[in-house]
Amino acid sequence: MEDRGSQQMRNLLAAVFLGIFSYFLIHSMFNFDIIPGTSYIYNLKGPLIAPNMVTVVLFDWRAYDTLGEAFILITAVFTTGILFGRGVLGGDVSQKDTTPVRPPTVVQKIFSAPLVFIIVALGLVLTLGGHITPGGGFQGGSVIATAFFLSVVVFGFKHNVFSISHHNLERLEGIGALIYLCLGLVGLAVSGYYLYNVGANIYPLGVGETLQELLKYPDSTNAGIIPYLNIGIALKVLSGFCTIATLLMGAEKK
Amino acid sequence: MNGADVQVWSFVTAGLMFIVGLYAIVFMENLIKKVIGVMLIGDAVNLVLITSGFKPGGIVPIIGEELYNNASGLFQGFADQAAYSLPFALVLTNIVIGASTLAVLLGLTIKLYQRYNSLSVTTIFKEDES
Amino acid sequence: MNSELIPLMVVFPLIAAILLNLMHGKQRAVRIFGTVAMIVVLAVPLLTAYGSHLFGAHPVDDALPASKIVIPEINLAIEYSFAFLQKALVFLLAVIATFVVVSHTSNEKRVSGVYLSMIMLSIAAVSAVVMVNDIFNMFVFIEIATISQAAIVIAHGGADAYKAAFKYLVFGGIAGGSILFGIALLLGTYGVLNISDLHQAIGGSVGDPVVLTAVALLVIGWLFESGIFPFHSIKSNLYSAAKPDVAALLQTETKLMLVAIGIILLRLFGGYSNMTAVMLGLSIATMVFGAVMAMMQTDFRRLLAYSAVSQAGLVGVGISLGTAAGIAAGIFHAINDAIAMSLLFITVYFIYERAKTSDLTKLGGLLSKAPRLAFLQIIGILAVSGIPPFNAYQSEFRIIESTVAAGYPELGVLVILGTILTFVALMKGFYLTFLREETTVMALEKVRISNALPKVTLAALVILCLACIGIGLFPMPFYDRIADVALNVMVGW
Amino acid sequence: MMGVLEIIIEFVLMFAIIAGSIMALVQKDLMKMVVIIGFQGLGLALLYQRLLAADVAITQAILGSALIPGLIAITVFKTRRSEE
Repeated sequence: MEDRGSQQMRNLLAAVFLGIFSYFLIHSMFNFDIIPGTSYIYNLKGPLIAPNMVTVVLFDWRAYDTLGEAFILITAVFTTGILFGRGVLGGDVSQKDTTPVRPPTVVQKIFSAPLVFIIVALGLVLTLGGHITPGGGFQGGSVIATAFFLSVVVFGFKHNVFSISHHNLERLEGIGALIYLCLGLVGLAVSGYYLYNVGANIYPLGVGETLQELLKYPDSTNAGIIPYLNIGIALKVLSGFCTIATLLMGAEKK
Repeated sequence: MNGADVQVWSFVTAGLMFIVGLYAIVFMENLIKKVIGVMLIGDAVNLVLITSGFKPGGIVPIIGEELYNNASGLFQGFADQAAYSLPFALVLTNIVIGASTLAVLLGLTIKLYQRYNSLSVTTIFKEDES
Repeated sequence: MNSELIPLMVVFPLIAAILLNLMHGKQRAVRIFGTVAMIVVLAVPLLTAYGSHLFGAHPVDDALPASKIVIPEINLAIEYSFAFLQKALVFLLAVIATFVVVSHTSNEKRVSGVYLSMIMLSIAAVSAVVMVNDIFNMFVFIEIATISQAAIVIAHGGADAYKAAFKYLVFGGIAGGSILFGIALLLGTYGVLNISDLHQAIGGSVGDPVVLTAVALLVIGWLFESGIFPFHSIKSNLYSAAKPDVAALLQTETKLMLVAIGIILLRLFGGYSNMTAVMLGLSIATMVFGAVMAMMQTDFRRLLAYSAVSQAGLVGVGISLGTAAGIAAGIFHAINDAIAMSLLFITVYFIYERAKTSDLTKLGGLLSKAPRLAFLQIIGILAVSGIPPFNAYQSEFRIIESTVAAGYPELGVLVILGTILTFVALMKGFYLTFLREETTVMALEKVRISNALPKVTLAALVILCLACIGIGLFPMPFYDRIADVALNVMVGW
Repeated sequence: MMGVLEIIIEFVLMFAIIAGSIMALVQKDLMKMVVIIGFQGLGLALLYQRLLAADVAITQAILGSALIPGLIAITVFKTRRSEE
């Protein structure tokens, strides 16, 4: 009885605090004035690198934030893995695959396989053209992950269109992250700054001509290493979401 | 009514969403709804950032051929028209962060359900209310 | 002044994390690579020159027309700065992490590559938060730290771990959302993300309602990351659900985050006295609550967890006093207390590994079986409780001194009271484990606790003990340099 | 300048987002909740598009209306469908 009383008391207190907090939050939202600040300078100089400003900010001006964000996804994937038994202390616990395997109906077969291919093609376009049109590594990767989702739902994990194993998904993720990390290290090695955009070389920092040509994406824009970083991110996002989805699907239902 | 009004009310929408999310986390009984509350908080913050990058009457921050060719040196004309790109980039980062947290929380929900056969907070967190 | 090795302190652990995960399952490879990686992690902060690093080589720019920005020059790149304080904190983290990694690779029969890679990720994240000079980058790495800490606890398994991790992540969601909301408000109002630039733009005047809301939101984030009052039970649940050796790492990380984010808050809004008052009040509450809760526990791990939270409150008191002496004393106490608390957690880890329990009603009579362990633990208890000649005495004394100097002598009394409560709680644990007669449960289960500690654990304990005594006897060379840093934090307001 | 119709679209979207999040939270049937969350995510994506953030709108459209509801749906499927 006393327990319920204290519970109600706590809820009341929480409600009062929430009310006061909401008042101040909404009040400040009405008074919020914006000044452009750094964004203005990014817009002023960004077109020197590539046409899509958001991609330029993500992969050049603030590429290091994007690295951190990639690692959040990796951390989440590892954590979900640990949750379902991979790498817990005292040896791995393997899970039975309990996904119900239903043979797909004819309609599903006819419609889903081409749809999967179209979605994958869209993902590739979004990834590779990320620095010119809206899109980029995240978008492309998650579009392809959606296609994977669809094919797993229709055909089951064993017989899905991609026919890729857990182990290879993991490797793919590692490769995506290592592409990003190592391109950053190249910048550190030749110019002394981590994640320097070696291919574009907008602050001439003693980068050799050959290296610059090598790392420059063959394209009329001056994007440098941005498309390669996009590809790395796409691989990582794709395999990250696929791994999480398969892990959650593989959980036992009680 | 004009574009500036849209901006103000969009901020208010974001503030309301933040509060709805907080309410869900504090008062909802079901674990999955608490997780949804976390997601709503993330979305609310995204909306704040997007709206603070919005420029009434501006253009999408992708430079077209005409503006590119007309510029000499720096891209003054483009920068005066374009929406602000930095908050948009931050939002892209936050969306993936939100999705990752959500995935881990959903996994934990499944695990806790397997253990307690319930999604109710009072059942699961009964003994460590101290 | 570009210092090239700074990014390696974050990037190398990240690379190691990826590789360790790929190696998972190959026992020998994981053991060897884990050890080698820890040596590199230990060496990099020692080899790095002081300075700052601009990611992507983007310089400072002044091309903005005055209507677009409130300050004349802005930093375009993400900036990391590295000086004595950062070096001390990163190295301390590396040392504690080395003990955890080596005790895992040498004591466990089956090593887990994923587990080690999570430890690497959390080292990288916390090192980044310590060095960062950019407020959005701070947010990103805080999120990595939150998820990876939850993962380390989940790896321990069991319903308690899952519940603690769930709570931690849900409240971490609120805290992360608040921090980013605050960042969004600051970015909209001032247009910059670099902390030095923001400091210059805010310029000591916090009057705008929008900025006040931003302050409140960022303080909520700080409270969560450092386990101060409304969130104290979440952190202590997390520590007690983890294995005790990892709990040593987790509490070190918490204290470093407390110091790092606290200093950032002070640099941004230090002139705003209501903020420091709130921080101070909540820190005091945490210290007293934590100590009282520790007294009431019947499990040694939970007891230590609440003591660690209480000590974090004490560090918070020093930081949020807002005077140069207070900040210096707070940072110094964070370092000392991380060392002494880790010593205690590692002794409890040993008891827990052998007895398979840390329940104080079951333990007993270990003094005759493990006298060396008892001796090491009593040193840890004396050090944590601030008894001379150990290290925490030096810093607690300075915290009390600075509360008096700041004009709150009654706070000094509360600090002393909290310290006494902590001492009593820890001595209760020590008495029940070592001094009283062997309980029937222990006798029945025939627990074999021999005097032979594993070499690695013993070495770790001895090194930590020596550090406690060494800093306790010769604090000045260390403290003076921290005091310089604290003076720099104060510049400008 | 924007026309009146376009501004009305934006206000309708904002209202729909708030209403959607509240409706999702009061549903007893969790599967219905998932569907509403998906539509709310799509509404957010459209609002982002109206606020000139094309890149973010694409991401939100994919994650908010396909991947995240998918993950929540899996969780609901693995646990229980109705709230107790």
